[in-house]
Amino acid sequence: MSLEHLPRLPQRLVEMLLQNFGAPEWLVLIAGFLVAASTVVGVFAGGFALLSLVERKTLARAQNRIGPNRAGWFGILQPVADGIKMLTKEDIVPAKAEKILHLLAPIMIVVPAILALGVIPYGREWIPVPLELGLLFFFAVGAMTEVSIFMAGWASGSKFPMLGAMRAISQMVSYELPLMICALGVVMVSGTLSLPDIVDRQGGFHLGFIPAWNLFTPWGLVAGLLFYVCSIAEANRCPFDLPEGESEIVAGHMTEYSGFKYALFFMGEYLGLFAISGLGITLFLGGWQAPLPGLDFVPTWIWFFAKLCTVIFSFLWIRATFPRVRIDQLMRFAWLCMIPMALLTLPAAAIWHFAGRGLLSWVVTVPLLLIPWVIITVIYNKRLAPTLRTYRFAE
Amino acid sequence: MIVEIETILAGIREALPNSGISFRKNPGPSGQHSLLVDGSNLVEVCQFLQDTLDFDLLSNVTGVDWPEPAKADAVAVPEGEVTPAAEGFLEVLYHLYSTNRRVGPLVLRARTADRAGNAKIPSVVSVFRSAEFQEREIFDLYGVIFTGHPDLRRILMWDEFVDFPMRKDYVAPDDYEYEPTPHDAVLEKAKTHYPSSETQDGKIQDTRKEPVL
Amino acid sequence: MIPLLILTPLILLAALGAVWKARPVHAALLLALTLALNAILYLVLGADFIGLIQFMVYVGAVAVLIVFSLLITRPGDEAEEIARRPRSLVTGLACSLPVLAVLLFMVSRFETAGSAATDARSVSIEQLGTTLFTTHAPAVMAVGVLLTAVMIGAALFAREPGKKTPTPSDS
Amino acid sequence: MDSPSSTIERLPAPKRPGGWSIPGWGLLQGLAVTGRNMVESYYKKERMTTIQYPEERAPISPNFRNFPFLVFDTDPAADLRCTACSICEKECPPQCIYIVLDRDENGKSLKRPRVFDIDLSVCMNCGICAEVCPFDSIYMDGEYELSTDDRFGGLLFGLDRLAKSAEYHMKLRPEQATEVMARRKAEEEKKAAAAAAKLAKAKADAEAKAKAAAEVKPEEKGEEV
Amino acid sequence: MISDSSMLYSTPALETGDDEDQLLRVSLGPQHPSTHGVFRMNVVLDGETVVSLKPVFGYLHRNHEKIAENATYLSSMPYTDRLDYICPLSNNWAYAHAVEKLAGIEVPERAEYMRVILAELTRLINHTAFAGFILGDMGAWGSALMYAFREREKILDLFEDLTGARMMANFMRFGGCRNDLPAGWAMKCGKLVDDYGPFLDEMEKFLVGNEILLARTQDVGQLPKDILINGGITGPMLRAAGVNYDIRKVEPYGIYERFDFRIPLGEIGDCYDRIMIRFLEMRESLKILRQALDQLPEGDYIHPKAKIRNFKPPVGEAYGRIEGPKGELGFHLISDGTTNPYRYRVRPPSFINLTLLEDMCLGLDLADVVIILGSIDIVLGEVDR
Repeated sequence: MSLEHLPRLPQRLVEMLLQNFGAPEWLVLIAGFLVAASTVVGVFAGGFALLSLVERKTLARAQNRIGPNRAGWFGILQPVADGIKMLTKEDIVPAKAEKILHLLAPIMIVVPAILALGVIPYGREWIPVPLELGLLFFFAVGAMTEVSIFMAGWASGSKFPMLGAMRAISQMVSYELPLMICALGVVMVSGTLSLPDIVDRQGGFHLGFIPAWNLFTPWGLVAGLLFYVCSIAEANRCPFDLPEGESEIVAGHMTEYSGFKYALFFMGEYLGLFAISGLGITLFLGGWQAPLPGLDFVPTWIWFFAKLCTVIFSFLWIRATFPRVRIDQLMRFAWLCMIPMALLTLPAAAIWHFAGRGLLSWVVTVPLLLIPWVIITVIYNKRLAPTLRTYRFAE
Repeated sequence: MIVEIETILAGIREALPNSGISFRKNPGPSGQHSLLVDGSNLVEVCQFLQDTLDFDLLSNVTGVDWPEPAKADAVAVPEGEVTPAAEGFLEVLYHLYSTNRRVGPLVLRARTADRAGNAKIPSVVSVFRSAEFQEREIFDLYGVIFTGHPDLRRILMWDEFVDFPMRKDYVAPDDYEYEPTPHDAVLEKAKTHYPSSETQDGKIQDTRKEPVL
Repeated sequence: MIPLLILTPLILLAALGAVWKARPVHAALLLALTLALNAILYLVLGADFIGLIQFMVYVGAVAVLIVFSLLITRPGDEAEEIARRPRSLVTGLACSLPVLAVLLFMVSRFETAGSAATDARSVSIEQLGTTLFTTHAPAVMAVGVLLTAVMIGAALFAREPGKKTPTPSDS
Repeated sequence: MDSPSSTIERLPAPKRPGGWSIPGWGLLQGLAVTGRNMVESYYKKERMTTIQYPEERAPISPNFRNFPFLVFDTDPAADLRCTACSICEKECPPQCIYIVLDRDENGKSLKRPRVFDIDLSVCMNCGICAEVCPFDSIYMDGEYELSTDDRFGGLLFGLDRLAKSAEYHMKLRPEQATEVMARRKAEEEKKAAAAAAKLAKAKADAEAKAKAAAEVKPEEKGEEV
Repeated sequence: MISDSSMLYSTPALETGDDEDQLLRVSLGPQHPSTHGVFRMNVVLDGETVVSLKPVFGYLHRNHEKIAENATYLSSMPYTDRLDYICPLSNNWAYAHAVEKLAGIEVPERAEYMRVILAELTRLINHTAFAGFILGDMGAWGSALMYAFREREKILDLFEDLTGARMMANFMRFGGCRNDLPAGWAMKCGKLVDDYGPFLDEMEKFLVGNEILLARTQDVGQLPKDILINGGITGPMLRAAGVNYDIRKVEPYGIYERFDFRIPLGEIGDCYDRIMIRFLEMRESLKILRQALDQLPEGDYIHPKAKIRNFKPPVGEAYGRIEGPKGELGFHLISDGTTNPYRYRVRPPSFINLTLLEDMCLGLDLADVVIILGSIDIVLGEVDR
């Protein structure tokens, strides 16, 4: 019972307990699943609470302030305070709203996020649901968020949510495509759809110290970066937070919500963020694989959560810096730049895989990927680039 | 740059002979004399100033209420003998500038017939677009109706407001949502709402009896 | 068998609701619900791949597109009013009854080979992929062409002819 | 339209590798700035500007002016400098000062305010009353923790809460207070000197009168008796 | 009374019928995160593009001019702080300048230098806060705003040492300033001016090359020069379109002709040019501050015979204007010889710069409306007066 199996501990405990109390077989099975599910939800709900505090602290530090430090020791109890505030706030439903849909929308945003979390392998021993079609399940479940955002926007009955819903659906649909195409590259190279196998294939080290993660292959680097940008768009995070553009349409589809439903929207957004960055780590950063050889004594799920924290810290850093993109620029960027470049990674991955992953494959794939990026930079410079202007000075 | 007002006056008179334009001296030390334009051909004068004399920036439009005409003539002293207006009137001043010739304020004055029924002045929005909001504000606060204004609505007060607050004879209604603070002007109003405080020699007496120390 | 007994009435109810509901938005969402329940039915029957694909394609894409078009066009009350007219009920029945008849005929001729034929688990994804792109390649290509044609048609149809948004010059 | 002489000058564009504008270069520079601020806010005082108010307090500058206060030299009841001339009441822009002159029983003014109220909910601490007061009796305070729950009584400061000692004024604004005290002492000496001079003059012409009366008296004595 | 005459009609405001012709009527404000105060716009949207935009004012209207008519000249001075509450000292100077023109008062040398220093410090505050607000409107909440406010605090501390209040300065009097510079103030101000340059470089690195900002602000809200002049636009917005009109150079008031500084001019006049012109103006202000601090003479800070109480200017009128950070801020005063002005008119740059708001926003997106409003840089205290 090494530290490795710690996350599995509650589930085994309950199963052993029930078994020697002679409970029937199916009851033990269900109890085991329930406990496994509750550990995942517990960990990530705690993560959500912590992330809401860490986000406000990091943003504050980027802006030369301290961030919440009054509730609890270093602001630790701030999430608890927010939770209580959200619970006790009055839950206003606008008159013109359609009651059922207005209630259903926040629930339908949180459910897919939690379902998606169940499929990601967190450690060698800790895979809540080792599905054979893990990646497909992730995307299938992810598809439900658009419908729920539409329900939130439409059911609120007022104007800003309508605009927010329109923006949200067009953004999510147009960024789902490049997201899946980048994931296709990984599926093609590792040959399976099941996430634990993808992580296993990324084990081992090249030349002694470079880990064999997909990110350190030519096509993997490009696909990883594109996946990273698309995951920002999928999670509606800053430069692409148009649905919730608070300086233009107040709070987009969340304008008419208050109290715990509003908190549910945030939980949905943050759990979605965990899920999408978890998937990104599994596909490109080698899931729970150790970055350096000889670190086997460390339990594998530590690596997963370390990588998760770095990826999420980069999300926060970007949120502190970038302004928002306009809706037509967002769409043009998705259809004219992201999808063609994502489609390009597929042949590169294929050649890289079938040319034996050796020097030859590097020599072929690197130019295949580099040339289009150079072409894009040239086009960007010639016509698209907004020029820096010169200014006259009058005496 | 003090604008050479005589040459401009001569230019206008020669270009628009029938315009009832006259020179008005400013007694103050600022030396900004003005030209009184007859209301009817205000727009032609502005058009002429913009086209030929290149006054392209109408920087400021001010409304003034003159209940007693004598005061108006004290501030803008007419040249030679002019019969003072019979009863009060509303006046609009325009400050024109030229961005190219960098010439100082040319002040035009236009006066309405009277302060009640037909307080009308033609709107110069067709010549200077900058007057649009300022004329709406003068309509809102003084009641001067600018004929020909594209969208003459109240701009600062709410649409259902009937009176014109900036006029000298405007009395603020007592039922404003006032702020009951215990100091004299408001205590006066408080008398009708909270009859507890009494008055002494015209000033609201503080309700505390013994000398306060 | 128990999940089947629960699922099928639910699907029928949702489908009826989708047809019966006057308000277009409710109808669209109930359609999405039917498709989702359909996908769950496949999963219960063990065809994981088809179930997840059904879920992703239908709920994720088709339902969203229907709902998006509703959002853009925002049909007012006249859509509901047309749906309520008795005449539309008659035309509706007239179209659907023959389809029902054909379906019943097909189902009756299908010889039930007992429960043995339901172990779809043996078909793995590789076999599915290879058969799709080898034996049925022409069919896949045809469907691809058809879909692109539909896409271009929709794009043309959606662009309102001649509506020019005012540019700053003609303020 | 162009000005007499205009020089072309390129805006200090961010440094570009080889002049090529790489699509993401500006964004990276933005990240660098926020990153630097994030790191430096931990150790550089100049980058961490938050003052934890109740525990640490920002030092108020000597010139800081908040609501006015009345100055008395020794005893608030006796020698309050204010003589209820109500110049400040006239000059106060929002009219928030309210003075009632103290009169004794037969109506003579005692040159002392019986009631001196300042309504802090109206006062905008502009400092004009302190500027126009000829008797150095009203100055702007430096104390800003005045929150109360009662909007009327709590914010209507009477004489009891406005009057503060000259030492408080000296402590609050040292150089202003010393200059005021110096000026007042100089006036006192001048007044004392003037009084003394008047006294002396009065005594002098009293003697003169007495001497004159003395010569007059000897002849008078004759007829008087 | 006029109220019942039939002539007086108020044309019906924008009808708010709902969506018969697929147009979305949205009211942006007065409770809206990026209208810089209580300002409302009735926007009619076709999808996301603006079809019509009617601004609505008056939520912060307190009739500042009526208060001034019932009060003496001096007691209007603290109210001018509340006009454009981001730059109170340049409002004070505009009012004092107009009254000095009305009454023909000269101002001693030291007071003139103090006024130039304070006005240029106010310009720094306004343009730095502008950079923070415009990025806030674009969605980068807080970062640029906090850096801008960190520098603004240092300047406000200087104001507090000098005038007694951080913002509500009430510092200028007719004929000079209220009190003299405290000891060491000029040295502290010099130090601030020296390390303002590096801060501007950091802000420019944060702003100038940012691709998202370039994409969102270039060719947005652009109008030709003559329409801008005809619309009464003054200040940085006019110079961004290339019109060389800065009142410090056109009609040099105070002692501006002694300093050598230059006026940055743009070419296209879109939102990007307006941002950059304000940055370049800040660098010019730093030059003026450096020269003014070096040449600061000794002497009295107010004209010895300046009258504070019952100040009665001679009968007459005067229109004095200065180059405020937002544009031409003018005061038109008519005096009838008594202690109260007969007519007290403020020429508010923010209010008149909004005249062409609709022309700039037609055909653009809702997101652009927010940025164009931000680039005009309005403050509602001055718009509604």
